[in-house]
Amino acid sequence: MTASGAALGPLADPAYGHGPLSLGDTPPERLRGQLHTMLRIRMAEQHLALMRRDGLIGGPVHLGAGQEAVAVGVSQWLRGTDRVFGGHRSHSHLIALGGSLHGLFAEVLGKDTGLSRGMGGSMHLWDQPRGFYGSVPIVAGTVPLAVGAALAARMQSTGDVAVAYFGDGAVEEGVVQESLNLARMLKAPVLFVVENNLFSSHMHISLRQPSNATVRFAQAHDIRAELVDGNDVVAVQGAAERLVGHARRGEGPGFLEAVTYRWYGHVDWRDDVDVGVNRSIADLENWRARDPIGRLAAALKAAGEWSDGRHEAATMEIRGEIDQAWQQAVADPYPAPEALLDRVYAARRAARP
Amino acid sequence: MTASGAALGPLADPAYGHGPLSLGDTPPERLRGQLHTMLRIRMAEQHLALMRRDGLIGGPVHLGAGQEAVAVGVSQWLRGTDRVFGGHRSHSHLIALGGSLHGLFAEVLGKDTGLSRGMGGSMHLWDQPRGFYGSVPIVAGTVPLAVGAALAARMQSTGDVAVAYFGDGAVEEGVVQESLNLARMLKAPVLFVVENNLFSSHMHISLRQPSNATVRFAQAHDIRAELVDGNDVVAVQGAAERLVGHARRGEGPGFLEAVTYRWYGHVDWRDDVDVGVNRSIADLENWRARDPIGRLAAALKAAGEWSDGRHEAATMEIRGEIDQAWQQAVADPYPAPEALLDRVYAARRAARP
Amino acid sequence: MSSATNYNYGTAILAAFEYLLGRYPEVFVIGQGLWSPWYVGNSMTALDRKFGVERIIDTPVSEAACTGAAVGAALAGMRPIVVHPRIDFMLYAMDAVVNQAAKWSHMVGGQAHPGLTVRAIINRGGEQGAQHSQALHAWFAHVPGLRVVMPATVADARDLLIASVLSPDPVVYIDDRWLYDQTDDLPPIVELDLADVRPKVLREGDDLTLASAGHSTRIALDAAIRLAEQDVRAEVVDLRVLNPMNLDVVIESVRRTGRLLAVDGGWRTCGLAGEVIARVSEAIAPREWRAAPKRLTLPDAPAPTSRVLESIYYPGVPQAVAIACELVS
Amino acid sequence: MSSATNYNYGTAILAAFEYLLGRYPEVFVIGQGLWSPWYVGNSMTALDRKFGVERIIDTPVSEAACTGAAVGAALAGMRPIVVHPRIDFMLYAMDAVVNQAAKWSHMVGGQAHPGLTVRAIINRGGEQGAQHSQALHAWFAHVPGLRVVMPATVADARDLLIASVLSPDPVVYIDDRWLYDQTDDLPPIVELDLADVRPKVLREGDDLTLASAGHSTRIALDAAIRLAEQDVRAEVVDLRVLNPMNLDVVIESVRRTGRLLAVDGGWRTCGLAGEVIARVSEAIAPREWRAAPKRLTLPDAPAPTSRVLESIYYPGVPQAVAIACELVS
Ligand SMILES: Cc1ncc(C[n+]2csc(CCOP(=O)(O)OP(=O)(O)O)c2C)c(N)n1
Ligand SMILES: Cc1ncc(C[n+]2csc(CCOP(=O)(O)OP(=O)(O)O)c2C)c(N)n1
Ligand SMILES: [Mg+2]
Ligand SMILES: [Mg+2]
Repeated sequence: MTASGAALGPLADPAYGHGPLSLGDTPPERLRGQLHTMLRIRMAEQHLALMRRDGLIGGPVHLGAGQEAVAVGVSQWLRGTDRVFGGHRSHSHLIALGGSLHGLFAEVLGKDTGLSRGMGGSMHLWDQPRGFYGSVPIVAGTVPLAVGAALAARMQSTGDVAVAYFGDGAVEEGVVQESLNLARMLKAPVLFVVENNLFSSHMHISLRQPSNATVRFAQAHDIRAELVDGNDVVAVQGAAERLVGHARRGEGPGFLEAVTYRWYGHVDWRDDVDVGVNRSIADLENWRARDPIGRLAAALKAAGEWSDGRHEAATMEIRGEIDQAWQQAVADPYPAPEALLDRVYAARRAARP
Repeated sequence: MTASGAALGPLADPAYGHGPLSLGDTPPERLRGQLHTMLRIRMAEQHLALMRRDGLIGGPVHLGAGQEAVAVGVSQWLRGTDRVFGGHRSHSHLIALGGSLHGLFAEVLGKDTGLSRGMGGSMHLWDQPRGFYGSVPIVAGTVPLAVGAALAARMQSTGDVAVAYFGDGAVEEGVVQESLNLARMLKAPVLFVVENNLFSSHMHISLRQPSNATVRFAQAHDIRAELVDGNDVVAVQGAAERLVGHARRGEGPGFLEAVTYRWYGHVDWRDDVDVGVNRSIADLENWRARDPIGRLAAALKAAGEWSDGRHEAATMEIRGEIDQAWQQAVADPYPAPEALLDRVYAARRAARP
Repeated sequence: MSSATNYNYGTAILAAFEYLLGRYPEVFVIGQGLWSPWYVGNSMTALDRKFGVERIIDTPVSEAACTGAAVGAALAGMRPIVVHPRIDFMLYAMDAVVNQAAKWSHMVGGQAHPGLTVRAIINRGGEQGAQHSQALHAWFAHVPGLRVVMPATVADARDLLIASVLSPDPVVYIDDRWLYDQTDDLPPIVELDLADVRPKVLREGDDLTLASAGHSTRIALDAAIRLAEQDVRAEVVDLRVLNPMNLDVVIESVRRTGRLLAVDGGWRTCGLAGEVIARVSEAIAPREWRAAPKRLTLPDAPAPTSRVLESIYYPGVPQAVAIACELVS
Repeated sequence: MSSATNYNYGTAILAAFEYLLGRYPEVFVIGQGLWSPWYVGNSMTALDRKFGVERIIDTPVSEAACTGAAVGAALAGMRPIVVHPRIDFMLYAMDAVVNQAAKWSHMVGGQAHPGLTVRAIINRGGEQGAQHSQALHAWFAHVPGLRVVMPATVADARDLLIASVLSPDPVVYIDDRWLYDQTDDLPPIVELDLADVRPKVLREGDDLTLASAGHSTRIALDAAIRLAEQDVRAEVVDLRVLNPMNLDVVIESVRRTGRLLAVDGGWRTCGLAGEVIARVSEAIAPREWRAAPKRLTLPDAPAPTSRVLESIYYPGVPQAVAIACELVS
């Protein structure tokens, strides 16, 4: 990789990687589990898209359909005491850790039973018991937080790692660069995961950066890095295993650049061909064909480890889960008015002095 | 250069470069002019050191003795309509543009006749008529300003360039990284000059960054860069000529890393062996031997282009200038009390609505 | 008159941009979302196509550098407008605004002035939550060296943007997405000197004074209408310029009414409404008050998302009416 | 009592650090200058040698990331203290303080609290100028979700730092280098709950109330002494905690004295002194005032460097005395 031009090469080519994945020696059972999780993410987001379209969701939803393999490949190596941070597009990060769809849906609906007790909606998710420390929508805002949580893990000698998920746009925020340097100097066990979907809202990366590969910053900061096809869960998990292991062993931070693409527009349910810059229908179609789920399913089928029937059954099961979770979330209560002031400070008494 | 370890190699070695410079085909007359300017900077700063020590200067002075070759080599290619920005340690940047010692001294004394009309002291210098747009002490604060001034030059089609002087510490501020990317994407004609003196106040670069070469960031941002011995005015001006030309021709920003060393402590007149971390007397002595002035003088003498007599005469002349400038500055009036409110907004009337 | 043009608040801003870009070659615009038709409502539509992407510069996600670059460009004789589609994002750019722009003139002895305009948009509601809902105008009002403009009317949206950009000083121009639908017929543009712009009485009354800025002025106006139905005559003073602040018009009004309700969509402590109360309290004698002054502000909490909490979070007309009634009772 | 120890303001802070680091393994310190003996006066001497460089972390020049890292470490159960040797430098770190730390608890439904302490030092005078002289406490007082502490006394310098670090909420602790030489004999440390700390009457009087925080409280106390020489009995109330703000003690005092002078070393507009005036004006009836309230603050200008201008820039005892005399006359 050089620092200039289209450094990602074929990885950024929409026509690349349409065939089935090469599964290598990844245990099929694990892959089936990952397929299931990816499906669960995809279907949950599709459900959110429809509900948002139909006006049943009041706040914005940033959907990551097409990017599921990244969080699923990374989360393979995470445990409940790890510390994961996300951003505005974090449904997949949460669900990949096993997050509850009911908790997510209730949150998106602003219900007291939501993961953030109805205080955050889609852009502010929290599930610390599963290791999801939180996601918030200021671009790059959580990246230094993840460094700090990793530093804490090092000080606490827990062997835990932190993960910061962020995008190719977030890389342009100075605080990300500061965070890379700080993590490196503190040997913080943090994995920086760039989901490079080539866009920051309407702006293609070529309009924002001189190279489409963000991994060059890991190199500049002397951080161990890997660059993978983010729509290939086998590739993602292979790289993530090495980098999470590196961090867990106390060898310092890691940086994973996963090249991927979002199918929907920047926010909500439409694809943004009409409003984006540099995004063509042909590109979108090609990227849809590079579907991380379809490619894994095809490969598993070819290996005799998956079938249309099993796919159908998994889909039905998830469909049932989604319907039930949604209905429950819709029926759940909103936060009481006191929540507005009670949750500002740790103690109620303190909020109204 | 690789991104890790002591990437600067010999350039950061205090024992390196003690001999006379190699002058190449640089015209001797120009070199004599540069020697004179370096001497003028050195002696002005030594004067400030003494006056500060003796309590005649009320505010802090950040002295750059030992670093004179950087600004002098760069300024060789600048003109009065260019746009130069500095930081807390900018006496050399100003004087290298031909700045008035009286204006500087009066400013340091807080006099109305000072370059900033007594509103700024040593850390806030301004001499726009000579191209010095200003220096202020927030680390990295002026770096994006220089990008904007360069962008303006491009829009104004003047062929002017901007220069941002900053240090190896400033590189750690996220806004510098943002500025590099922005300048590159806007093709702003700006020259980033890192005076890498290996320290940010008490902290050696090895305690702050994984590599001692900051030029790796230029590479990450795909900006044309050069790395030179900052105590070699021939090397500096050679690189600066290429990079300023590149920017002036509209080919985009340039990045010059000049490795150097400051002889005084971070602030004021003491050397900081006693307060610094990782700064030994031996290192300091070695760096003093790598004196940019001494090396040039020695080379010119060896070439028969300079002599002890001329050196003595130059010193005497500058000494006289300094004494006169200082005396005048001491005698000059302070700003009137109205300056406090009159200078907040562009129009007096507006300041007190 | 026949020369009046119908605008809404958003198109009034657009008209200001078109006027400035068409007439002043030193004006350019830099910020996020400028090549997108949906970032800033209808307030910048097609500027990129009309004036070119060299003057309408969409940027990387780098608020700090973009704002700093505008400061530098202004020092070099340009008149940049930096657009922050949400004021919340500007927290990354505080050094450029507060340490650099606000202080540069003073620091260099009044010899150079960074005449940039920072357009910061208040964009809230819609369950967007705490990081996408702030109204930080009080912060900028606190900082000497900045001019702070907060237009409430369609006319001011247009004319104060022009005055901001033409001002030689750094200006923070704060518009509010909740105002974009207001419409008005406006006469042709006249260039105002921002230093002359003062608070304005938008509605006269002598029972009490409502003072506010930006969207809160809409609340005040609507509240005044409702109060009139109850025979309470409220005077509404729109502050318009928060820094440097000159409240003579408000003080004058309270001298007559003896009662003050300051309405503000920002937080309470060290906020705009408190400043209004403080200045009036300093200026008039205690016996001139017919009741102690009051304010209506946000509660002391970040913005929630859930619609039920949003509906009680933002101050509205009913609360303003209720407090006003307490004041006159 | 024999158990009292003599401190100055700086060593009182040092004692708090030693107490916290010695007793609470989850406490660590991160910031610039921590391995240097001269960055923060005598307030952190040799902590690195005593507690190790793993817990006393000197950093790159990266205020944003260091502050954000402290927020993250706090969420992960640590009790970090971030040190900003000047509050001015923190302008690079506003996102971490205001968008993240202040809002995190609320955004996640009160389920997690970033209990970090941001120690921001006001460090001015000495001809350092506009970017090295600010006092931005009013900004932080404006933001719900932060606790803001501004100790004026030697005892508070120590005990409120401890209370800040032990608070589960994000705290901005603001100390002032101009106070470091104050000395006092202090009893042994007791851990206070920051949520219980209220303004305190430091000197009683019934002619007027002086309200202030931090270094301005020294001015108020010295002014009160001078006023006493002129038979004016000033009550001095030290605010101590600016957010969440509870002014009951001040209101109570003004009810008795009928006169208020708020003294603050920050800027005027939307500043602390105005907030004090506003709250008291809202709380007491107009007829309870014996004179309109007043404030003494910085002029509306950035800090100058030249000594002649510095000497008129900062509010001091003579001005406080003069205004107080006007009030009682
Ligand atoms: C500080 C800040 N600036 C701007 C925005 C507006 N914004 C929201 S998402 C986004 C794009 C981010 O792109 P990227 O990081 O690549 O993430 P992606 O949307 O592609 O997942 C922007 C600019 C914001 N939320 N915060
Ligand atoms: C934003 C900010 N943070 C910290 C400081 C304190 N400070 C002043 S100079 C300096 C060191 C800068 O080092 P470098 O950029 O290498 O410049 P040098 O002093 O070596 O010339 C620091 C940390 C500051 N002035 N501004
Ligand atoms: Mg992206
Ligand atoms: Mg340095």
